Amino acid sequence: MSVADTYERLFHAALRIRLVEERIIALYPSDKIQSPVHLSIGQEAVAVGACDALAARDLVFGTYRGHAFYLAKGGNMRAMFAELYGKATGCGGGKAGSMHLAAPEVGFMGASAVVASTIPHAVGSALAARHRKLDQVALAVFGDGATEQGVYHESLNFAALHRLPVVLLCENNGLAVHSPREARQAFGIAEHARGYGINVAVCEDGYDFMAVRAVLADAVSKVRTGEGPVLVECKTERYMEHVGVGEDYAAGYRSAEVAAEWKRRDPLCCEADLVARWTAEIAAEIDDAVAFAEASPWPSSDALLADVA
Amino acid sequence: MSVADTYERLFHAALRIRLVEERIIALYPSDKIQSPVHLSIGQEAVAVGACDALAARDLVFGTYRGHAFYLAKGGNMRAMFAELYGKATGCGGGKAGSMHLAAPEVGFMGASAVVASTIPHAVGSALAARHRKLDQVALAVFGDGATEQGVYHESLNFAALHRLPVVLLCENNGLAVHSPREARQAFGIAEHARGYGINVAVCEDGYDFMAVRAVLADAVSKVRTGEGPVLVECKTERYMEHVGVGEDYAAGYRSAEVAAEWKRRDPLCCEADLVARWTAEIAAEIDDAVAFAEASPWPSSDALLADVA
Amino acid sequence: MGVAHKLNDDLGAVCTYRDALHRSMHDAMTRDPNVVILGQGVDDHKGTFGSTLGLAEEFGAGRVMDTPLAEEGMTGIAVGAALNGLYPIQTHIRVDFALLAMNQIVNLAAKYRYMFGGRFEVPMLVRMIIGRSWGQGAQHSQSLQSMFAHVPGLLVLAPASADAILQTYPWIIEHHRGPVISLEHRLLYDVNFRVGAEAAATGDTPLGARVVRRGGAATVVATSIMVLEALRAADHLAQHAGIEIEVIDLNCVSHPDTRVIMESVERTGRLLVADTSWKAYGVCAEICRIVCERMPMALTAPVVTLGMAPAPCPTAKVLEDEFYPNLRRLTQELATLVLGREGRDVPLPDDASMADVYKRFKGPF
Amino acid sequence: MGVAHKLNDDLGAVCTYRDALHRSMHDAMTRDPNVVILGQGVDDHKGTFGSTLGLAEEFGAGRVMDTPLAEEGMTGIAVGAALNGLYPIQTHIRVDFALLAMNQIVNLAAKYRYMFGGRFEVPMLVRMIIGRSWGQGAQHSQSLQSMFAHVPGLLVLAPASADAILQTYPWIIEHHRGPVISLEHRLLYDVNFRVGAEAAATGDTPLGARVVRRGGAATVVATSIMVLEALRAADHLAQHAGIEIEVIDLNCVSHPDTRVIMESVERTGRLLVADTSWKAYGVCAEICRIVCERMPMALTAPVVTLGMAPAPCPTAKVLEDEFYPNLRRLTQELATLVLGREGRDVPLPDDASMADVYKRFKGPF
Ligand SMILES: Cc1ncc(C[n+]2csc(CCOP(=O)(O)OP(=O)(O)O)c2C)c(N)n1
Ligand SMILES: Cc1ncc(C[n+]2csc(CCOP(=O)(O)OP(=O)(O)O)c2C)c(N)n1
Ligand SMILES: [Mg+2]
Ligand SMILES: [Mg+2]
Repeated sequence: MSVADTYERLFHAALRIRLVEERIIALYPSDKIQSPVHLSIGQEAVAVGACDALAARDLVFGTYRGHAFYLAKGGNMRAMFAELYGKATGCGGGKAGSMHLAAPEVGFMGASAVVASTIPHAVGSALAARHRKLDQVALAVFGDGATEQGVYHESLNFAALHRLPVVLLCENNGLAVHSPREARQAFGIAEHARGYGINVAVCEDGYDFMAVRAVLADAVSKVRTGEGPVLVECKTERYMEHVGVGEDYAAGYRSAEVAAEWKRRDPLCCEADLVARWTAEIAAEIDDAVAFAEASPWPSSDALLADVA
Repeated sequence: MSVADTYERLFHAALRIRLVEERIIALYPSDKIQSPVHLSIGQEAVAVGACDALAARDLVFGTYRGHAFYLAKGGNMRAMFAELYGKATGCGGGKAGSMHLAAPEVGFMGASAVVASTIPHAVGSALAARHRKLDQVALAVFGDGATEQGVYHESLNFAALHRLPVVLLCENNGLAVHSPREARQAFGIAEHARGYGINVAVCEDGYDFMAVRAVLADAVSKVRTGEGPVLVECKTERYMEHVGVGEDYAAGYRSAEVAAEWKRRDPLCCEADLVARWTAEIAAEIDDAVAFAEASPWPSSDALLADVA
Repeated sequence: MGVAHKLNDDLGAVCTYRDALHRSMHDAMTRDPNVVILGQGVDDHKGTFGSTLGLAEEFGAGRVMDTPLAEEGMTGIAVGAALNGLYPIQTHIRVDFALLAMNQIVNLAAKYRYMFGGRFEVPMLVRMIIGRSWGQGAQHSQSLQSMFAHVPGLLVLAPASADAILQTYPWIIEHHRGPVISLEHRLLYDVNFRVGAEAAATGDTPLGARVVRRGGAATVVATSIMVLEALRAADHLAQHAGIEIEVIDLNCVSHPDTRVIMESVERTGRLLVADTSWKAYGVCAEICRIVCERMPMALTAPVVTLGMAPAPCPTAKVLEDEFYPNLRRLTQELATLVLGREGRDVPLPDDASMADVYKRFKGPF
Repeated sequence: MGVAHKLNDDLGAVCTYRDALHRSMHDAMTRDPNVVILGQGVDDHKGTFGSTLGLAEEFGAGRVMDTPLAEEGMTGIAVGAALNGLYPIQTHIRVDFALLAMNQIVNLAAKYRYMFGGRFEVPMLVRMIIGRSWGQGAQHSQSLQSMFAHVPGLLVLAPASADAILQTYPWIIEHHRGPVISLEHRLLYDVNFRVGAEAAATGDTPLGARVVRRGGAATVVATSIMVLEALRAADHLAQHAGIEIEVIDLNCVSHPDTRVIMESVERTGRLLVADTSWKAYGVCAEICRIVCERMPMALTAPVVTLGMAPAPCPTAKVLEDEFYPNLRRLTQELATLVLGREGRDVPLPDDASMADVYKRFKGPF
């Protein structure tokens, strides 16, 4: 496949995520989505580039900011909207909501709302993959804030010690809720990971899915051939507020200029022609998914006590 | 004070600790000490060198392997033996036992039997010292195994971020219970700490209290003048089994040769004349402390529910 | 004393739970320069749901410190700070995250004083917010008071009103020399309370239970937001069935006020326990233990217990509505407890959603 | 079925709790190549108090893995491994250290299945050893079953005998698709039991309670090592006072067998609960809830509860002896429960220290 084809495929995937989240913004005031949403708008390229570098059998372990990775890994859009609506047909039967999307059938292994808590899952899953000789890579995605948690250190150490087939992908948007990294971290994420003997790659242009894809493809191939874990740090930018569907540049905790600069380079913001080419088609898909969610039944009372233990 | 004087002072202090622990070994079969003991024999120089580099007002946060630091920081020997005997006159009134020695009056701020759990206490205490303008350094002592815990990462990050006056002192005896570092750690302790921008010093000759003292004196002075935390890694060797009073080279998890090599350089093993000079005097002090413990009353029943909350 | 005084000044004034929190934070900082607040985002423009807003500006970043994401480490740091003369107030915007700090809370903070024979003190307050509101799901809505209350050495509170906060927080920060865990309920933050209207706790400290409504037909022991529900249910039953229910706000979960509970249960013979958490090994169980060890023969009917369904919290609103015990169920259970089968005929409160009511709720105490 | 069969073969054979553990580990590893053991020192010459000895040699380091000191991380790694087809058995040589893993246990393992609408399963066994023995102190001796049992999604066991292990572990590892927490008691490891002698659990699974002694004078519900104490007390009272006590081994703490408990309590009217942990919010409280919600009127006397003193565990033996409920106190309390004041005249067991007795103890079941 040509570079141009790849570019278009990834652009389409990224645009699809953005339009889904823009639809969520539009729907949110109706209170039909009754759970907190953490939008990835601005960060789509990371999910799209990363998942494109994975094989279908590889596994992704996500976070509450999970729409982008769910879709990029191939999660069903109808099941996602139904989940946001709290419907029985949702990917979690309505029990999950936006923060706990999962699609095990395509290797999206769930998302946790406790920061950093799925990182060891990816490591453990890689341990199982090796044990079961699955030729499978696990990818943990997490934010910059997650690297402050003790379990991050524990996970890196174990993964490196046993040279497990896991990619540690940090979406570094420079913020944990409203706190800048300087208020939280004494270490550089990449340098720190090197301290474990972990291979490291940094992608400064996290808006550029092609760049992300290239870095990840290299990382995944190293991991797959048994070189041990790789940590990839992608610089990125979240355009919306931490949780919810608004913008909050006015709150003063970060700079609108930096965001504007980022947007000037973000293909989804610049390439009007490609956006125009696919918007209608994607909008129709979204319409269908939303209609599916609307038409779907609520979970039955039985569900309340089902699947507990 | 001359180097020779310092040497003798430290030798005396180290010998005192060794003789105390040898007495514990002798007493143990009598079942008068009814709690687990983790001996520091072989590691005394670290405690002695480190505490000598501290000011009296500085604070030490210890571990279950705490006899050496308790004594080196100036803890009362009678109160220690009484504590091991479970007596009311013990430093913890009999509630603490060997694993939880404390002597706040001389800045030994307690010891925990949960690995790594007092490291953040030292960091927090340094935060308080700065806040209260105390010109006081906090020292956290911990084993090599402790560096695997998540809280170690969290503590290093916070200490470095706020440039707190804390010394992080790792007694690296290469073992966690019976596990060698290679089975547990992918990182080098010193290199890893540098990843937080922490100043690091390594002392390869942990049997040599003068060397330890020199490294610590430098670290403490840097910390005191506001350069932020320093991590000191001291290589050392535990001669006895992990817990209990026996030797266990026969168990096969480590090499008796390495230990023998270490002992060949350990002043307490080589300098027969200095040992001979002070043994009787120290033995008398120990006799007195043991007699004190023997003669002391048991805690009263009231103590059971005292000081709970 | 000072507190009671102050409250009298405010008697009748309306104040939200959030305002009460903010005021107690502000007053503690003002009174003692060694009080510091440590928590994620405590200095941001949201200010811990408003409860720490503006404090960083007023008292400086050195006293109102944003922290890394490191619950275990930061709790240990707070313990260390407390050991060296500070009074740390730590915040968790969800109780759930405090599970990461269980070791420092249970193995260290709770035991430090006892373990060393009384030679150390760890005075500190850990504020944990119960995140319940729509769609918070399994990991952002738990109500874990029972786990903490099981552990000797911890004082565990579940303040149910602005008064409970204004009475207990200043007292604790000034007088209590050990670690305190307080579970604040997110849904109460916006509720208006009339200050000074609540019956004060009996006993020497403000920690005791509060009889917030008198009645002889049955005793309700409730915690946190369930106190509001119980009061609404009691009012409803008084109006529609002429039944007078006694409602006790437990307030301190770790040291339940057995005297107040037993006096009431022995009088009414009927007990309903309404807690915000799971029933098994929870407040529902503990209150049953209190009665069973003392005078189970005083009970004329089985005890009714209300708590979350025995499952993680589902996200979908329809399931969530069944997951949490609501006003209707509480009213129904109480009516049946008192009237037996005839209780089923008592008209129940209408459909207005609980959350809606809370937002407009003006507390009767 | 297979299990029952096997047990019959061994009927009457003597086996320690440790042997039962070792055998169940060995059998599980043999049966399923995806069973792995993860824990600190599982491959060393002590082998988790003997329970994993030799397994690394037999099954390889890839299946019996020593781990770093990283309880939270390793629990998360076990969860991830379980999500991807392994059956991890994780070990903690002290329950106390599992507090570091509370987030992974409570927020992740317990909720993973439910939170995603049943799309994942986390089959795993976490073995936690209650460290009680002399001088273990506040941080190495806790018995935290109640904290786990409070949380829906966890199956929590406190096996009291070799039979309990031989019956439950294989069944759980083969059939239960969720996380199991098992609290093994260190003092039981050396105790000899006659295999197959214990009454099997009633019900479809081996998880139910076991009536280990029949009697009509009072019901004792006991957990873990307190089952042995209760049996000794019951034997003593039968011999010295002609009183027949019924003893129930609770076995599964998270899903108590209410049928067996209520049947007994309704018959005897008298209940004593003996647990290894603190009473508040513990098993003592939970059993009281079970009775209170169903038939408190069946009680003819207040319930007696025995557990650790409400304090951290002190180290000194003299205090420790008062901290733990012992055979004498249990016997005394039972005698008084059944006979009232006259119970004080019943002769009590002699001074032999509990621990000594345990070491030589040959279980009656
Ligand atoms: C253990 C834990 N602590 C705190 C929180 C509250 N919280 C939710 S998201 C978040 C910030 C996380 O930042 P980062 O990891 O960089 O991810 P981002 O939101 O930027 O994608 C915080 C503090 C949480 N969910 N879990
Ligand atoms: C959190 C925790 N996990 C496990 C243990 C059991 N344990 C006690 S000491 C120890 C080894 C610690 O090794 P290290 O930190 O190097 O100290 P050393 O004993 O060598 O001085 C372990 C695993 C513990 N006490 N705490
Ligand atoms: Mg971020
Ligand atoms: Mg070591």
